[in-house]
Amino acid sequence: MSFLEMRDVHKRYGGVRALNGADLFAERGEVHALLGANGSGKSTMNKILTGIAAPDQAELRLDGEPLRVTRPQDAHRLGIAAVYQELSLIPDLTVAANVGLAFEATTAGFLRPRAIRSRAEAVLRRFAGAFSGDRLPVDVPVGQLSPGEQQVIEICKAIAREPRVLVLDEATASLHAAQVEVLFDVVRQLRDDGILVLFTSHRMGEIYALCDRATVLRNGEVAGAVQLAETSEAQLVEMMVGRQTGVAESTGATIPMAAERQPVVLQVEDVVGDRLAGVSLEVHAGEVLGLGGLAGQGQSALLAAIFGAQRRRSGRLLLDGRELRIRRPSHAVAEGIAFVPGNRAREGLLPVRPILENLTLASMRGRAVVPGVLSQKRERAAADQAVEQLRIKLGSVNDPVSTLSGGNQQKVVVGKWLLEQPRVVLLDDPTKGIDVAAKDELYEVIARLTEEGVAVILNSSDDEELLGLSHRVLVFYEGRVVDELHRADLSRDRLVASSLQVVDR
Amino acid sequence: MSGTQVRPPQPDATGSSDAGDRARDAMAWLMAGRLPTATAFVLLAIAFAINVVVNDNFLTAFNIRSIMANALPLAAVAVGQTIIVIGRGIDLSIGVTAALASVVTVTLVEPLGLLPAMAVGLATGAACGLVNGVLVGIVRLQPIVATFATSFVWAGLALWVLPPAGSGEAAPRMPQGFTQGFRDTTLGIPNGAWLLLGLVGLWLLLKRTRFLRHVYAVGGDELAAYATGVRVVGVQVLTYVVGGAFAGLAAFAMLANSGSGDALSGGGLTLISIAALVIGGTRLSGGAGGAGGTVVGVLVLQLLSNIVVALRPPTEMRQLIDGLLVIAALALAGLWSNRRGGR
Amino acid sequence: MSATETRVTDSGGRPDVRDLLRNPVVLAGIVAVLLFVVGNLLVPGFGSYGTVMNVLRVAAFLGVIAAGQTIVILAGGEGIDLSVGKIATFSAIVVAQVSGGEDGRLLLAVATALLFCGLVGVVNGVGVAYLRIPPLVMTLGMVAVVQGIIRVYSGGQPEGRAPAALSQLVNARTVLGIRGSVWIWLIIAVGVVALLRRTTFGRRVYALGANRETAYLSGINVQRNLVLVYVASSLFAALGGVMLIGYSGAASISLADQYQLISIAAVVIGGTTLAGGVGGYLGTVIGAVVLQALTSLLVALNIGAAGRQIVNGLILIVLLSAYGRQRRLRQ
Amino acid sequence: ACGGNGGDGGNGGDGQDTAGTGGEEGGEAAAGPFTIGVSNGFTGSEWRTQMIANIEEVFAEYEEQGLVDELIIESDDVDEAGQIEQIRNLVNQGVDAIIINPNSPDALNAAFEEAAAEGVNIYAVDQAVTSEAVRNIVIDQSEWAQISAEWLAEELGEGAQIVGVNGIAGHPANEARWGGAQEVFEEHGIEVVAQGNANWSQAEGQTVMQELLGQYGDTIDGVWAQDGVAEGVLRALIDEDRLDITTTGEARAGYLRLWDEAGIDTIGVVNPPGVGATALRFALLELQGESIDESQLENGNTVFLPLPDSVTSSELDAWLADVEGQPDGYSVDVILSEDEVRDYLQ
Ligand SMILES: Nc1ncnc2c1ncn2[C@@H]1O[C@H](COP(=O)(O)OP(=O)(O)OP(=O)(O)O)[C@@H](O)[C@H]1O
Ligand SMILES: Nc1ncnc2c1ncn2[C@@H]1O[C@H](COP(=O)(O)OP(=O)(O)OP(=O)(O)O)[C@@H](O)[C@H]1O
Ligand SMILES: [Mg+2]
Ligand SMILES: [Mg+2]
Repeated sequence: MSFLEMRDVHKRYGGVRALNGADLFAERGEVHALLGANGSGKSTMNKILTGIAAPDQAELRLDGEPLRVTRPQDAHRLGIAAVYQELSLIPDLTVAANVGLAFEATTAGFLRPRAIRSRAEAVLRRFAGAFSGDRLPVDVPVGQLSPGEQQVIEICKAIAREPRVLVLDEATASLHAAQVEVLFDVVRQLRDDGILVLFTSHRMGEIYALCDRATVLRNGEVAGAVQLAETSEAQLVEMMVGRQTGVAESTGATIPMAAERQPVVLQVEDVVGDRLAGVSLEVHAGEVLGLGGLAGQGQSALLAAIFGAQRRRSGRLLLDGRELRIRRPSHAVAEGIAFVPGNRAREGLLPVRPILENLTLASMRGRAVVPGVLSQKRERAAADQAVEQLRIKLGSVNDPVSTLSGGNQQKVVVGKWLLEQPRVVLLDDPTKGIDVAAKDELYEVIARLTEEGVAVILNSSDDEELLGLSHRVLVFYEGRVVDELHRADLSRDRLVASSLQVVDR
Repeated sequence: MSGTQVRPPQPDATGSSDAGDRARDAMAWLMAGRLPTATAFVLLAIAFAINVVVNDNFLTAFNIRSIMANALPLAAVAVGQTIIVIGRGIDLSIGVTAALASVVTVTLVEPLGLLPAMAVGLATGAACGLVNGVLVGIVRLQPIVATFATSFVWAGLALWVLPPAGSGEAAPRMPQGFTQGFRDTTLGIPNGAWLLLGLVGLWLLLKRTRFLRHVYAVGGDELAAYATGVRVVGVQVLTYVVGGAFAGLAAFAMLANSGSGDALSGGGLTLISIAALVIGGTRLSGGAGGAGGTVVGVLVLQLLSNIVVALRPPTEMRQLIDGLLVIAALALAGLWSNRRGGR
Repeated sequence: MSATETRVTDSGGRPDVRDLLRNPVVLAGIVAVLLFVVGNLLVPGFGSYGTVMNVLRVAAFLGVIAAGQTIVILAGGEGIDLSVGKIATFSAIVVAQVSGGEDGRLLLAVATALLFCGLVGVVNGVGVAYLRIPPLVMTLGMVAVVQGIIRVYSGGQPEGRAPAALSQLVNARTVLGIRGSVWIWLIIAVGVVALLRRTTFGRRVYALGANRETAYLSGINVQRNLVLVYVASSLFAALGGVMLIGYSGAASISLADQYQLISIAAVVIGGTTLAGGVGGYLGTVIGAVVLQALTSLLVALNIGAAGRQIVNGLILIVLLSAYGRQRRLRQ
Repeated sequence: ACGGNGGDGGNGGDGQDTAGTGGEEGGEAAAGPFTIGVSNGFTGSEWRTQMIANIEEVFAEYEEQGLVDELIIESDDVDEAGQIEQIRNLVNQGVDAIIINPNSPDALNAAFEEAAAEGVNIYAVDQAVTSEAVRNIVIDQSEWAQISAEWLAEELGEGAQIVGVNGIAGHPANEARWGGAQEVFEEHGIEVVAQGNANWSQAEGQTVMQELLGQYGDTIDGVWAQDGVAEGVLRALIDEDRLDITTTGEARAGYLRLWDEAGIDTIGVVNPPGVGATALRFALLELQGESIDESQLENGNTVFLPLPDSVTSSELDAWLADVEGQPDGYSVDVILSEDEVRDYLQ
């Protein structure tokens, strides 16, 4: 008998079968990986455990007792806490209020702010290394933190409940390596305290670094439950996608070299703005320029500033040597610049609208039959093309995009720019939450873009990806470029050393 | 790739960063709902100053008492509306709820006595809120239309409780002391002002409760709050109940002003209450704001109309000027606030 | 139908009956029919062809005014236009005063009305998009402003009346007793549905409503399109006003005020959500018919004032409960 | 906003026979020039516009005599909380008398007493109020309704069936009128099969009539319609080609013209917006030290003004000439002269 047993779990969403008799068995004091391709049902499994989703059929047991969760409060009462794939923070409440939400210290219904604050501070202190600045942001409204810091708060919130079972659903997707390491230290400690951690991630490295055993889902069914020490990465991937792939080695291998000999496409000169203290760079046609460094050093801010989504206080942008006047994203789009933002739910999707409209949004103007008038046939053809190119798993392009799994949603966000035939592509963590196989497809897309002479700027929280894809990496620190690493001398150690070099100065 | 061997970054403790942090905290403190309220206070000061200049009768005892007495029904309704709006709701029936509560109270004064009648009136307001809350929280109707629909029901009930006079019998009235007390002063300050302060005090008390914290959470992100374990439905229902109870308080202020009830009264308060809370810095999309600002917003509106009265524009220009002034106040109130949604 | 309105199961492309029943437009249609059937039981003759035609004829005014309301609500951001009723009144008065009742000046009068109402829309749009005033209070403020303009312009006593040609157009009896106003509505409805589904503007409206941030980052000029949305709303309200003056002959200074809130109800009953991004005009068309039928039924039922209000509210609640409901929290 | 397109008026209040009100608001003579305030809580009707225009006109007359110096008009769409505010604003601006078209018969009483305590005379027009601190200068709405009801009953004869098209449900004037009309119908054995509320809006009057025709078109012989909706009712009858149904009318320019075009027989009972201006005359005479003859007051505080002659088909041409050049919304009007007003004084 296992500590946590989930047997024969079924769940349908309308016509989509998310789970079809999946099982999960996990023990106290282990970090158990829940793996699978995008849309295989991992999040659904987690949500059923925490009471957010109602299973059509399931048999759940915790510690020998039948587990009845019909709403999140039940789960909390039973000691189950979760970090969901989509954040569940209230932006306007302070960090302390968020961490304490729904189990506040009170007397006669009145809050005890000091108790609430100190409880939050205690948890945050465990993650001290994950925040920028030297003070814990306990009293700051959560909405003002960077995406990575928000993710950490989300984790703090779950841990503050002192759970018996901690669910981490892609909790590392927007974390940088250093932040991940802090998290892992905490998780290992929890594990040693006898807590069960269910861990879902698409980063293979993390899984091997942290987990003991894994349950692999495929199309809502269990494809296998394995000891990780005895299973190779290739075997795991095969279980997930059901075919042989060379994923592990392929990252970046297809990106063509020698890009720097081609002409410069985009020049950024001394851009100053929020979190940017003067950044200059050049990208060549067919080049992938990586942005590296610690979390929150202005990489995302730079992409947003180039795209006109964030104000520039000074600095110039030149495309093919011609100065651009980009004050808002529509100007950038008109110049052939594409931007895949880092937060897909908030910035990348029209959740209630059909997949088709999401895919064609940025490019519909060019396809209009008469200015302003759309042809259904052309729209459909364009959408189908993107679906095929990125192998988006869907029922119908007319379904709301919110019904897709996280990874497939991310593909839609990327796909909308492929129809636009851009000159410059700005990617902010484009593979966040994408499974290994799909990542590969996306890498191929990036390779194809470079072959066509498109200039790509890539910010990624995943160092492997950055190393594998980039021709050059610019290392950021406090809103400045502090180092430039070329393909030839690009290695993990160099990157890490360079990111931390400020310590030596 | 399993060998992630990066040291956690060392936060550098230079002096400049410290100052930066303090500035960031100060900014955060202001943006956490306080800046919009500060804006409302600035507007209040401006409106006050203009009044002093243009209105000779502004600082007379009668006028100050009038302003307070006029403001009170709207303020009570607007505080209730604010709580509902913070929870990402809205109550288009709140003015009519006040009307229903007022006619219930006034008709019961004679048979039951003042205090029991007021208790029933308050309960009537809360009960209307309960129905709204159930429709929004449990039946999950969209607040604007659900409360639009119930406003008809409350209006019908009010007409039924107190049909318009005309049949020759005397309309029920509030006791003389009730209306008189409203106009008196205590310690040199009009009782209306004391009651207004009481309203703010009530809000400050509520704001310290767990309930209101959860109202903010539900208004900020309903699904996130649900996932975190907030009893979203219960919170929503209770928000409307509390809002309805404030409408009950507004009913007392209306009765104190008028001395007797009227089934067709109060409806006008609904939409103005929303304007007041927006000026006071509460966001209509929920999750931010507060009733302190709302009360300031009510006073701003009151003083603006006082200015127009004093300036005596041609009659036919009056509504035009009123409308433009309200829009100007709304725009100014938004200028310094971080209203989200929409670029 | 827009994509979400005709969601079919992926199991073969044939619309499932249960899915159809979940479609707000279909549901609203069923309710409309039910209302006439039940009405006929309560008041014999209520379901007659003549009554239905009469309801449609008057529903046309609400329907046209609610077209703009639909667009505003679809564009999200708590979008709502409380000024449509007043703008329609303004438009009617402009038509009456400018035309002076002469057919020859009809086109000039209508153009003038559309121009000035369009300007009101611009102000609404600028307030919402650039000054960031929440739509509800912005358009509420404009109610007072437009009322003020009406008083200044008409002196509180509008002169002139509807040109005979306009009255004939709106009230004409055509085949099967269908009135002119219904045909006008039909043409406008086809236009609005096409606008929302087949044009880049329509797509942008939905995008603005679904997620403004995404729309912005996808290269849509959010502010400019928002202004257009409010202009569209004012223009449809103005058209409704033109039709109303044709119907009632003389302009009065509160002619169309009643449409302020009921136009929102028509949109919501038609399955458009106030959060924006979901819904369409077809639903609003049915919503307008449902609400007009309800009004007629209440007149026909002949109950006292208090009772009528209560029944009106209760039926509205029942209608909304049938399909105006939001998603449940638990999936 | 409440109030309606025109015919909102008041009933005589609560029949309590309260003796002399004397005291604060009449009596003592003061030297001019006086300041006059006007409070109007509803702007969405032409009738109200005309009422205010009349007041301004008569005020100008007195201004020339140097008797008054300022006219402060508070006119907006407000409920009675808003109207209480209007009253307080006027008092604060130092007016000597207030002419008010009240939104409620009872709910302003406390504000009236407050104003009276500040030495302000108050005159309610159109709609009577119950406060003893106020003089009501109104027409008797019930009597107003009964004139056209009598006419209709006589036209149709016993046993006829009719429908009523009214103003705002629950509005005191509406209830007083409909109550008065129903009495007449009962007396004459006329059956009222249904009534609809058209909120004193012509467009709504047209729709309501259309709906009533749909249901009861085959059975009814007549329609009793209030002013503010009668033109809409007539339009519906013309549109449906049912001029065989007899309807009552209204004394407004637009209606008179349509009446002429349609060539029907009907009646238009006058409800003069000039009542506001008439009240202004009362106000100034009382401010100058005269006071109302108590014996002329009904219910202790109400002066019922005589109803002017109604418009009838036989004299339609003369009336049409009278309203020549006036907008459609113009109501046939009467303002009492100062001499006529003196008849009510001691
Ligand atoms: N709310 C929903 N409505 C409709 N379909 C849904 C919903 N949530 C999930 N699904 C579908 O259920 C399936 C499983 O989704 P789930 O989110 O569990 O996948 P996942 O394994 O977490 O994928 P990812 O790695 O991309 O996060 C997918 O096909 C998805 O489209
Ligand atoms: N503390 C903060 N206060 C205000 N805005 C912030 C803050 N942190 C980040 N942002 C905003 O969020 C965006 C991301 O910032 P940045 O580029 O520094 O982060 P990043 O490198 O992507 O880090 P992360 O990995 O945490 O996402 C930028 O648009 C920035 O303006
Ligand atoms: Mg997932
Ligand atoms: Mg980032």
